[in-house]
Amino acid sequence: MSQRKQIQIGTVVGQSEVAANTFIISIREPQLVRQVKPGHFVNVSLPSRTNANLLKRPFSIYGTDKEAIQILYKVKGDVTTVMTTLQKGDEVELLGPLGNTFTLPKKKKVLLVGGGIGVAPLIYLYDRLKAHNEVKILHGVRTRQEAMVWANLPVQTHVDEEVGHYVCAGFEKVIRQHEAQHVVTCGPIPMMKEIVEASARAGVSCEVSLEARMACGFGVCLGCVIETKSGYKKVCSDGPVFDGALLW
Amino acid sequence: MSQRKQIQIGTVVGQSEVAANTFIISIREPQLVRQVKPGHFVNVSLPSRTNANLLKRPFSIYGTDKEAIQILYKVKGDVTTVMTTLQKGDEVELLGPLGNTFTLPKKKKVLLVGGGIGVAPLIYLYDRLKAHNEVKILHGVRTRQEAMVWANLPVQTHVDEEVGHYVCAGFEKVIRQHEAQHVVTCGPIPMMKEIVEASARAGVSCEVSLEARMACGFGVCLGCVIETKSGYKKVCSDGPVFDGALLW
Amino acid sequence: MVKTTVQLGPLTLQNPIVTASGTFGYGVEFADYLDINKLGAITLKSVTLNPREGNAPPRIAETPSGMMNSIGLANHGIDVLMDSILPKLEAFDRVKVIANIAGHSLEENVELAKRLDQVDRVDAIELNISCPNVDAGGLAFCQDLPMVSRLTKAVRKVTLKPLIVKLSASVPDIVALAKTAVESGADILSLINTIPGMDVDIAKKALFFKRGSAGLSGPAIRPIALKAVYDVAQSVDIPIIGMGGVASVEDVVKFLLVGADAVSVGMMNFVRPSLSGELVDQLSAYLVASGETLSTLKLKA
Amino acid sequence: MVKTTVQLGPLTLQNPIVTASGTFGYGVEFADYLDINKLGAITLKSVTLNPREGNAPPRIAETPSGMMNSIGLANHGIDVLMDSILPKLEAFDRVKVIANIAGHSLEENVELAKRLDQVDRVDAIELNISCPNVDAGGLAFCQDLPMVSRLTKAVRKVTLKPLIVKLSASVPDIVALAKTAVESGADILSLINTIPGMDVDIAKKALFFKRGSAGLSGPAIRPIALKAVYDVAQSVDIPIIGMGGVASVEDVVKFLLVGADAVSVGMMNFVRPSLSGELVDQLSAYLVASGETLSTLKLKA
Ligand SMILES: Cc1cc2nc3c(=O)[nH]c(=O)nc-3n(C[C@H](O)[C@H](O)[C@H](O)COP(=O)(O)OP(=O)(O)OC[C@H]3O[C@@H](n4cnc5c(N)ncnc54)[C@H](O)[C@@H]3O)c2cc1C
Ligand SMILES: Cc1cc2nc3c(=O)[nH]c(=O)nc-3n(C[C@H](O)[C@H](O)[C@H](O)COP(=O)(O)OP(=O)(O)OC[C@H]3O[C@@H](n4cnc5c(N)ncnc54)[C@H](O)[C@@H]3O)c2cc1C
Ligand SMILES: Cc1cc2nc3c(=O)[nH]c(=O)nc-3n(C[C@H](O)[C@H](O)[C@H](O)COP(=O)(O)O)c2cc1C
Ligand SMILES: Cc1cc2nc3c(=O)[nH]c(=O)nc-3n(C[C@H](O)[C@H](O)[C@H](O)COP(=O)(O)O)c2cc1C
Ligand code: FES
Ligand code: FES
Repeated sequence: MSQRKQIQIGTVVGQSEVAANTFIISIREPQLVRQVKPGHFVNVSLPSRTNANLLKRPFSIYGTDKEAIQILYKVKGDVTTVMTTLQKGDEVELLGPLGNTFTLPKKKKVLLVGGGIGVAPLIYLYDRLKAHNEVKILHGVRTRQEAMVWANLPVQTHVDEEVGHYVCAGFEKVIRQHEAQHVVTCGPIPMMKEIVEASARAGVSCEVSLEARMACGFGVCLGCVIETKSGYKKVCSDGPVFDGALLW
Repeated sequence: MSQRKQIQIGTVVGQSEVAANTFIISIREPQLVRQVKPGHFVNVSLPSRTNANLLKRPFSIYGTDKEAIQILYKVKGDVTTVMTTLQKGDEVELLGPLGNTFTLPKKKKVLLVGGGIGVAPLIYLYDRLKAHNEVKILHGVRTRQEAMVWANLPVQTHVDEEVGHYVCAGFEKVIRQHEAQHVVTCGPIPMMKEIVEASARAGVSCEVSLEARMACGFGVCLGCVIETKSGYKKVCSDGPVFDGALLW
Repeated sequence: MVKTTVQLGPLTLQNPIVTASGTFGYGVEFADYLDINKLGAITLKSVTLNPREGNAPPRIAETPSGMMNSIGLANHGIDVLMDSILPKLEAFDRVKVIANIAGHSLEENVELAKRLDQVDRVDAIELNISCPNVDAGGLAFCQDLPMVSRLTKAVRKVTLKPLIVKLSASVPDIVALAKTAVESGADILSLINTIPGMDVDIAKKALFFKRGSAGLSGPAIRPIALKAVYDVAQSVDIPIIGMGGVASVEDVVKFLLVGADAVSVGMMNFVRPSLSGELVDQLSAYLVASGETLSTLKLKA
Repeated sequence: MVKTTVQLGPLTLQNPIVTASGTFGYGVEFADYLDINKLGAITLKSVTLNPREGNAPPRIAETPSGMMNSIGLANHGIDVLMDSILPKLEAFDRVKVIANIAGHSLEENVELAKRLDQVDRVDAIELNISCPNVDAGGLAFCQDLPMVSRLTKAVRKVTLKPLIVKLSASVPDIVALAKTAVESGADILSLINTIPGMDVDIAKKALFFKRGSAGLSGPAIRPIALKAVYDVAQSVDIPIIGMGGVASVEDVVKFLLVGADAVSVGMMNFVRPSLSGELVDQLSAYLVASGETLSTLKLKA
């Protein structure tokens, strides 16, 4: 019988707080490292911690090194709160890689736009695009405390205290200014909608990465659907990456 | 307003495996240390660990030092399994001291008889009796792997592979042999019953420490009752220490 | 300070946090853990005319995010309650005291209500027709609407104190049950009582509880309780004390939003004895932070 | 090797481990996580005559030790099932395939059963009369005994395949419901479906699910499911597939002890996709270690 995919047990290698309530956790799981591509997510649970929260939690891949994956996460509720207490050596249950992946263009000017924690998958995407493309990253955050320090990355951070989330008013201008040929965005829905519509007006392709509440993460529960122009689609297996034009 | 009793947050100071599936955990909680007496138990829960197991778990005090209490515990199920993963610095929720306490005789020959993990409260009792009494401890275990090493303690260990638990056949003889004037026992019910009845025949007083499933631990849920000669009694607040003669 | 007073028909509470019958003893046992005088109301353990030993152990089982109990209304009887327990509560002048009665017959309940009607320290009477752990009365009452009607009317007749009828969700039609209680004279409804469930002792190859079934409570049943309160609130006009798995201030707000006027804390009193007091403060803080008041905490149309 | 074959009336399973409808897709999606051919049976997602989009999101909420869903029987319709999905299952020759039908009317169910009766790869038909997440049919069927009778008889008439009727515990009287299904021709009963519950979105001051209520499942409801299976097993003579919160081999044994002949795994398939396969092995190991057989796993009298 052939080797079957298993639930992986990863081991925490390290964790640090990088902004207000925002952490990077590094989890050793060599097999997963070999399989992941930008856009993929993993479904995480914490054995021996929160056993009343049964459902796994989806997180994008933020980065990889030789043997470990990194997740950039923000504390939201039960599981992410407990996640911050994980220490080196603790075990984490991982299901993945899950979902589809970002398009990987070549020789293009690419603009990546992350809102808040939505920047996570874009950093990993940047890593795989930078060799063959000219890539810029815009990161919108609500407050100064949420801003992150980006070493060696072409990130422009926008702090938008007033509006409540990073809305790219006049984003068409931004596209033209950067002469972008391809846009990728992940963040709050209103922001992504704005960017998809601006990209359409500017005539450039735009991919988005969506979130939804999930039970299974691999397409069987039908719980994570979002409405698209061609009916409900499953974020976990039809996405999380969608062509913006399909959505708005 | 006067100071009210609170749920205490203790901090794990250390933990070690002392026999098969048997651990001693040391938890720093100075206020509790000042209050506990032999026979008392504490109701324990593990915040940030098992949150589907809502009910606290009762454990006897096994010992104390200046600032910490010690618990000797055996892995039985959900919570004790997770308890073994606690590390130095982890927090533990403690409610206590709960329950009544052992009688503390003076100038007597005292025999303490523990079956399996039931030895835990007896070691603490020994500690408080030894200055003013002549005390011996018998410890019955099922298998050699469960036997513990008792440094500087007058413990006789009996290994009883066959019977399945330590039954003191002919315990009356043991009482006479030790010239015991007071007996205290904690362990499996059949063992305790045997010992209580033998003590009665030998005409010496006998106290037992009982276990029961508990919800509250302080007398309000009425969940932990056991049948006695004068009706149901609450193990948590009428006990856990009972005069053997009340039971059998 | 935000206003937290709630009016439950004839009963005024200083805030909507209540403790549930059977999970808070007689209040005084919790005095070490919180200032019980800051609560809206406490509900006493169910009382019967004669002392009851209750069911044979085991009486408690843990379940995922909940527990089951088969206490069987163990209590000291009405005399002890009136002579020895209620006087201890005189010291607490702000918290309201709800006496919960669980007679096995109509006559017993009437007698209990009559007796309690005489006691000043009792601010309201809760008629428990929904206990799943007894052979006579209890949940069986709840499943017999004409009986609910007779029972409520009979108790109503002998007391002028606010009358609460406590409902189970484990009935053919909780809305019909609620309406019957209202039409028969209840001032307030409280719901839900525990849900009948079972556990099995594998080693003994036997049902875990001697009576077979026992009552399930705690966070596990919260979604079922929220629905029950919502369904009842949509169809009756009297105040509701909602309960079932309340563990946090968010849970309190959820019950208020689906239509409860006050919210009762049950098994979580065992897990965190100080919880009900903390919820009083946290609810005030929530109202301040969110800019809501108790009367704006309604579902948007 | 211990014998694990079970006979569910006309249906023979190699072992009593089944997967529950709606929680195991069409089986093939789980092929990465386990050898689905080692299971007793898999139950396919409910099918309807026409494709159904299902309910508007959100469709999922987590609850303490459980989850709620409001999927609304989303599926591709019977044609796609027969033409594209069932053929993929041909490769698995040992696992039995249960097709679950959930028409909104008697006629639709009859039509579905007729179509499926023609398909060799379908080993049994499960009539879902207990889905709480649809406006027509679903749980409403379960609450109308004459309808249950007509429905079961009508479906019975058009198929010779083993007929399973899937029950809800959220009915006035599950024993009466079970008896009705048996008298009307069911070969096997399966229970329980999800329990109606609610959640609230505090920030939006709205019910969390667009339809208000949704179906609660998982370990949280296990005590309720065990009691339902026990109650039904005490009163009917046909085989029962028990389910509700199964998460471990101990849970499987508990369901078998209270009277189930096979046991179905539901939401825990999402939490641990390999679980059902592991339970097959663990059940064998349990039988060996305890010296029991499937037929001695009965409650002691
Ligand atoms: C494909 C995908 C990739 C993701 N990648 C990342 C990532 O890289 N980093 C990161 O920090 N987060 C990511 N998320 C979000 C992350 O999964 C949630 O923040 C996490 O599940 C919250 O878990 P919790 O137990 O802490 O919060 P909970 O206690 O479950 O919820 C906290 C609050 O958030 C709400 N909530 C929870 N889950 C969702 C949801 N799915 N949609 C909308 N509201 C929700 C709840 O109602 C509640 O108010 C991703 C989500 C998806 C679907
Ligand atoms: C007053 C008192 C003092 C105690 N002192 C100690 C001590 O010093 N050291 C120690 O190791 N243990 C002690 N115990 C027992 C301890 O509380 C249990 O072993 C513990 O609660 C098991 O928790 P768990 O989550 O690991 O097991 P669970 O998963 O809750 O249960 C494991 C198994 O044990 C059974 N079980 C659980 N609790 C009880 C119970 N109360 N009575 C009978 N069966 C039960 C369950 O059915 C199951 O089969 C004491 C108990 C009491 C009442
Ligand atoms: C141990 C225990 C004992 C209870 N005893 C009573 C009782 O005597 N009378 C009563 O009306 N309800 C009783 N209840 C039910 C609670 O008052 C409450 O309705 C139920 O537990 C649901 O709330 P919860 O989920 O917050 O516990 C009892 C509940 C528990 C857990
Ligand atoms: C997401 C989800 C979808 C479900 N869909 C169906 C369905 O289509 N048909 C059906 O008969 N039952 C459906 N069920 C109910 C399950 O088959 C099962 O009866 C119930 O979940 C109880 O089992 P559990 O507690 O193990 O999940 C669904 C359950 C869940 C969680
Ligand atoms: S999460 Fe289950 S289908 Fe997407
Ligand atoms: S554990 Fe609650 S009364 Fe003893």
